[in-house]
Amino acid sequence: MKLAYYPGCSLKGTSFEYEVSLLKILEAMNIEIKEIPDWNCCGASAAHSINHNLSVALPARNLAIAEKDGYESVLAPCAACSNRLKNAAYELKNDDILKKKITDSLEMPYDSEMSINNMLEFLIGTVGKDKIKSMVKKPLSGLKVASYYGCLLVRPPKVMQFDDPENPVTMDELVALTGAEPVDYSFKTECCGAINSLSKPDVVMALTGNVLYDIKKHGADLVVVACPLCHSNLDVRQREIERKYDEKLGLPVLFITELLGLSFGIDPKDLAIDGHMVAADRVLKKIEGLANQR
Amino acid sequence: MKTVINEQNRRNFAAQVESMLHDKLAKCYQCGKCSAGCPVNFEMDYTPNQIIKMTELGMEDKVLNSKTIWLCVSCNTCSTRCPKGFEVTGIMDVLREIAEKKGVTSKVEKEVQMFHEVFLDNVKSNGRIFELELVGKYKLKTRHLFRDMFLAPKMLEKGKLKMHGEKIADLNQIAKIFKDFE
Amino acid sequence: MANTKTDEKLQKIAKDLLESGEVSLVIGYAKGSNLQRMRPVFITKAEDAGKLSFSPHAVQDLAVFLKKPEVKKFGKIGIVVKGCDEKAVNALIQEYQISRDNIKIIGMECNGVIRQNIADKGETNVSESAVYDKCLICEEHIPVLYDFLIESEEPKLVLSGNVKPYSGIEKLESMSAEEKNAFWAKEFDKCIKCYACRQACPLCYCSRCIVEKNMPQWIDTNSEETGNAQWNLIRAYHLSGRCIGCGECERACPVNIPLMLINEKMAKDVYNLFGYKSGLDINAKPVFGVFSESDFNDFIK
Amino acid sequence: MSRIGVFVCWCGSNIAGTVDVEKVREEAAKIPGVVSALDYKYMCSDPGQNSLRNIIKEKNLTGIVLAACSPHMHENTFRKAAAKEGLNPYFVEIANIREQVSWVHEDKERATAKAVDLMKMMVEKVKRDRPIEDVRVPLNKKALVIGGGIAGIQAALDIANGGVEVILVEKEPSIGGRMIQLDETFPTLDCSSCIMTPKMVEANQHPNIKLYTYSEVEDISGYIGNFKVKIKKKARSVVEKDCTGCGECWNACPMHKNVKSEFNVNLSERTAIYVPFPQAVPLVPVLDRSVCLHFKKGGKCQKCYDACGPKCINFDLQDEIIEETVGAIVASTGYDLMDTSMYGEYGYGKYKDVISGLQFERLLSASGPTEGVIKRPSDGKTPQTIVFVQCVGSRDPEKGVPYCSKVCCMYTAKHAKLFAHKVHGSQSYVFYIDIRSTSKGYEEFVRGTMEQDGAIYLRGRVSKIYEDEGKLIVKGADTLSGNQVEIAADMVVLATGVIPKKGSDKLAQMLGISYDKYGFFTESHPKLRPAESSTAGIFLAGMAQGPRDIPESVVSGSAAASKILGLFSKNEYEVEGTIANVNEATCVACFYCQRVCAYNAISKKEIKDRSGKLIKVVANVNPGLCTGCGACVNACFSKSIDVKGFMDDQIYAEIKALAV
Amino acid sequence: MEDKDVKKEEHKAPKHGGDNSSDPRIIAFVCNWCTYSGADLAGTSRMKYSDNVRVIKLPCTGRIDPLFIVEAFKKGAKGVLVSGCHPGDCHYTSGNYHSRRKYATFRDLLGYLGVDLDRVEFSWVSASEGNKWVSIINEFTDKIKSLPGKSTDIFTKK
Repeated sequence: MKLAYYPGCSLKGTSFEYEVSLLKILEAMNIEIKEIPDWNCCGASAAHSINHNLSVALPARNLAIAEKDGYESVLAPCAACSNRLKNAAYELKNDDILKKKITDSLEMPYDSEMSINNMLEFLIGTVGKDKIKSMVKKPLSGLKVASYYGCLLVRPPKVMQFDDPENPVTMDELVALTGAEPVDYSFKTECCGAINSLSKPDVVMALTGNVLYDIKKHGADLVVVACPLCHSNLDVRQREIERKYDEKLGLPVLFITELLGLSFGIDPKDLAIDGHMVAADRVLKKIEGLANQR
Repeated sequence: MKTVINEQNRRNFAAQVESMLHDKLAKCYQCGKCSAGCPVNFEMDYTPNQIIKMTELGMEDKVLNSKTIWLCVSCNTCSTRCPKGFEVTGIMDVLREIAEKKGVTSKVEKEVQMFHEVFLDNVKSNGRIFELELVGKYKLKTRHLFRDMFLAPKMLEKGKLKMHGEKIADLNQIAKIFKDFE
Repeated sequence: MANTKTDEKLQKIAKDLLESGEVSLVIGYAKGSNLQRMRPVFITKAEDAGKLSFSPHAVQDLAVFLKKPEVKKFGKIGIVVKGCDEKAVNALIQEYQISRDNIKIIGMECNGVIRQNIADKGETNVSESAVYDKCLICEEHIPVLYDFLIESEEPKLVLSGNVKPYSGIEKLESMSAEEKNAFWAKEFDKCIKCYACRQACPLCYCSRCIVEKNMPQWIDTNSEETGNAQWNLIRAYHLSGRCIGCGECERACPVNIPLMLINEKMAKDVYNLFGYKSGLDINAKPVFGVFSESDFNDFIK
Repeated sequence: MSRIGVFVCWCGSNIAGTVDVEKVREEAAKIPGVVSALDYKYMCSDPGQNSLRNIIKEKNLTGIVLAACSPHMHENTFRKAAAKEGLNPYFVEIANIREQVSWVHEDKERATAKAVDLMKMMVEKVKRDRPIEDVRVPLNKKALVIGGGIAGIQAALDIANGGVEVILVEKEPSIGGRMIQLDETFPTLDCSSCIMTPKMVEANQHPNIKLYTYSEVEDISGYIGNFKVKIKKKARSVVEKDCTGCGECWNACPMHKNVKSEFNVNLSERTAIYVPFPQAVPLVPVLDRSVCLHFKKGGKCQKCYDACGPKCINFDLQDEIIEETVGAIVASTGYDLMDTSMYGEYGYGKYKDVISGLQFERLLSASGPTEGVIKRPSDGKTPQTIVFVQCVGSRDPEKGVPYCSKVCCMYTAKHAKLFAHKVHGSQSYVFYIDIRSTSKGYEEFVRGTMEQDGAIYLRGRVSKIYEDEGKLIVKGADTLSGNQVEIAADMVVLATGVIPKKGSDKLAQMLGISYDKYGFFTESHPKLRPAESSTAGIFLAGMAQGPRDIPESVVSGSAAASKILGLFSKNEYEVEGTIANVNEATCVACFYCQRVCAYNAISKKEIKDRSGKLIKVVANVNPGLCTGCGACVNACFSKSIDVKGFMDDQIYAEIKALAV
Repeated sequence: MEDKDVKKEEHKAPKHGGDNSSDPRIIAFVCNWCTYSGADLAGTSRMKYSDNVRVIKLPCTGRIDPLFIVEAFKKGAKGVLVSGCHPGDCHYTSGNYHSRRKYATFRDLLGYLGVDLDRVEFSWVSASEGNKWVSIINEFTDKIKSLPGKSTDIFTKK
């Protein structure tokens, strides 16, 4: 199967750890993906916020290129990108007038039934549980892990068509595969406020704080995410939140790919775990400790 | 302040919103579940259900100048849970877009609006986002020069801030898309 | 002192009523054995109308006779009433004991009647200290209902406020249960169960009083503590909301039990609870024949 | 001398576990008059009942006390068992030593002592029981229905179809009530007259229904099974049997202006001789003497008489009193709309285009004054924007009534819908406080009015309506968005609240049924006896009971009918014998008993001697109406009235049994 | 010695309802439809309450004559409770309303004549208020127990 890879801007910038770890585990599993040539930004929330047509047209270019190159499915690890790509595909399928305008503008056809996958769909669906399980060399048993999904993976459900929007479990299943214990908590899909991360930092800190403190209350050692925007808020702003609410969190935030990599026995350095703002040292030590016990 | 409902203006505005939204305002029965679940309700001047009602009543000025439409984080919680399947998140997009097109500058939440504008400019000129440039331009525009600056050194240290942005090859096509759809 | 003008008017009215056959009996007052006493008189012939008289010594409530079978058989009756007594007539009409059509009310404007014991000492003028307590609180110097009204030629009663009518009520109310009990135990201890209070009351008209019922025995008939208390309680209860305050029971009591302290207390409480005063309106429904959904409920858990 | 049997039930361990039943039995045996005392595991079982019956026979018992479970459980069981042995069933008393002793107390000694007390009380009570016979009242199997709206018609038809004769009395010249005034009905949009007219015709032609229109009930006396009814048939001035309904008379009437049509709620005029509407049943005109020139101008005008072919107009007809005897009555007098002119802020009566919901109904109706074209009363123009205001008078304790009128939400939604259907491009605004649309299909109907028909609903009351440049300016609020709004309307329709029909309180007094402070008839029990009035034999239906819609009115009419058919299925009406009883010798006729009786069961009885001379008047209890509540007993000063089964001496004996 | 005690015990009235304040006799006049059913419900729910109370059942509070209260005191009751349907719930429409007027007045009269009103209680207990019945009885019993053992009123034989 020909798998297209749409990294999106974040994975080339602030969330480079995500791409590094992703490529690392794919390499370990011997799975090949190809970056869509000359891909462009999906427009993210800015486009849909103030220009609906643009929010369809920008992702459409990427989809059309992928289709032209004969890919059957696209992996967009960034939850925002997968959300926008899926949304564009949905609009193109349901709004013939808009589709005509866009294909005319792009001077490319687009009729694809190509599947668009977020990171979790890719791991569970394309890679498969068996494959992942077989890769686990260093089970993380004893580690309590909270999976944070946020909004973009699950909502709107009619477009995302992914898991239960109110109680998703896919990431928890992946966590379980690593041998770690998934932690259940109340705010799995509450919004962290990513869209206004830069423009309304106070609001964002309140929302992200709610999520982090709930996770903390339920006794997790760390948080895994599959979205660079979530990661930015939970990781980069964590220190600030601790200061604002005057309560320590100390929750390392890992990408799901990093957690899988750790269980595969890959060196944390190779997974760029040291690229996070909240140091994961304690957790890494705990993992080592657990491994030594066995 | 009282609102005099002008039937023609009301119809025009409601019709414009409905056609962009592909949904009917009358569907909303004002149960308030959207407002109940909205994570940013606490900062809003009008609750989401009020925005819907006011749109139906043609209160264009109030709606387009509201904080609410810019504070909405598009998390889709409202639409997902709406018992009537109404596009609550969608109406926020539509109202922002109308505000943008009509040149209504949000007096209270201009940072959000500016961020979106700067973001799209960045896409327009690079095809992709160059984060450092985006942040810099945004800060210049909003004059919030020092906000979040304390994050920068550590982010640089961690390698999160790239000093050079990527540009795509076919920038012409991007320019065309913007020309066709802006 | 009887006023000749008033008496003449009164006699004329009675004479006319009897002559025309509008009534066959006039119940009124006549001069008594001495100047300070008046007695009831029953006039059946027009020529006897001259016996009728009225004065501040007309203390009796003649309405009491309306319940007597001997009187009832006359059919149409004329009656001379003071404002207080007239309320008894109204209450009797409300309770279907007499029909308005069968009674001619000769209402006397009254400025108060002089206490018997003071009158006996020779007092003939109404004054704050000479009249009964009921006169001091009287709001019906002119009867509320009458067919004929005879205005008073006497000087009006002047109230300084120095004499407090029924002051015993407030005193009792402020006592503890034990003190109240002691007070009434002493009073009721005097009771000889002569039932004069009942006989004197215009509204105690039952042909068989509850005290005479023995299946069950509602009241211990022997005159001892509990039976006395029971009798006095039931008498007061049966007159609550009905008593019009003429005071005849107390006047009739041979052992001077202050019955008006009970009657007036109950009248006050009924008015406070239900806004009802007895005998003011023949068309009103008696207070214990009706209810309101919003009646006082605070004492009920 | 009493021969009492005491039976102490163990109820397994339910009683015996906490109460020393043997001790109770022993104590019972000591009481004078108790000739048999027994304890048994389960008195309610067949063997238990059999032993009870055997002992009644053996010992020739005159009374029974069961120390057992609550009388609410098995009193009837034991009464029946006693009756089988020829003992008067009311000679059975229950001491409740389970629910009120063994199940609520733990100390066995003290519980036993209490059980003994309760047993003793009942022994003393049963000693004083007198035989009680249940009361049987003969039934005249004919029914009277007052009010010929949909509820009354339904009741009449159901009773008549059950084979019982019905007299249907209607005040107006035609039956049909309010429903025939309506255009289409929610939520199905059936045409009201299409579904109503056949019922009216059926009622008119039914062999078991005697119809009196333009008639009123003048007087009612008697009680269940035997009501004497006087009906005043008002002078119609037209001989019904001869009239063909041809219409020549009203066409000839010169009085065709200035008399407002009641049926069209003042939106059109009628003549002095008229039928209220074309489908009237019976189709016989009425001559309104208060406006007829013949009566006002000394008999000169007789144009109608001249025009009449069969010469059935008779100016000399007089009111007629008809007397009937019926066994049961349905009161279904319906409703009026509130007078909303007290809302000065809405200008009803001041502005011609501020109209009531019923008026809008007539504007919608094809048989209405505008033949179904919506036109403004002021200038006949078709309005483009209509503002509907809900809860006008309803839910307004200050100016109106505190209750909800129930039908307004739905009829307003219907009005807005029909307006949208009839006037394309029009717009309606509805001000509401809550939408109450709880029946089948109602919510969907209201949503449809909003979503398909574009009516805009604003949550809030209207504060003021005033005229400005030919428009009605409606000042209201939308509380959901928190905005004060102003709408310029062409017409305003007030969803006026409903109140009981004028005079229904008078009728209730005549019938001796209770009514609430608004005048709605009160049910005997709001939940369990909703079709019955407080007086036996009188049933309720329709809006006279309170706000309700058409299907509910039909249901209530049928319910009243089925109650009557059930009642009439027997030849006699049976009442428990535990009723009040007057001691005529000591009664002094103060009639406090009558004042406190909730059932109108007490009347005045004249006692005469042989020569017919009145000796005295006393209170008399109507056994068909008395329920044995005992309020009269408390009201009686001379203790001349008592309730069988709960006599004063029995209560005293119970108290005495507890003496310490 | 022992025998004597036993015999004495037999002759004594059952050990309850005596004249002392620790075990007072309480008589409750209740209506058949609401309060009696409420008391039954307390039983079927196996709630526990003070056993000092003796219930006398009447059809309706409309039938509960205030004079019964006095008779109960005369016969040694230390407390009297009158209970029926809540206003508006009367099985006979208005019996409780009529009686409420009388009770209010009669209660005033009793108090005025020196009866300690703590000994007279009125309540509305519906058929569904088993728990209310229990708390009314328990609280009333406790209250009576806290009063002086000898009631001082003039209706009780000394």
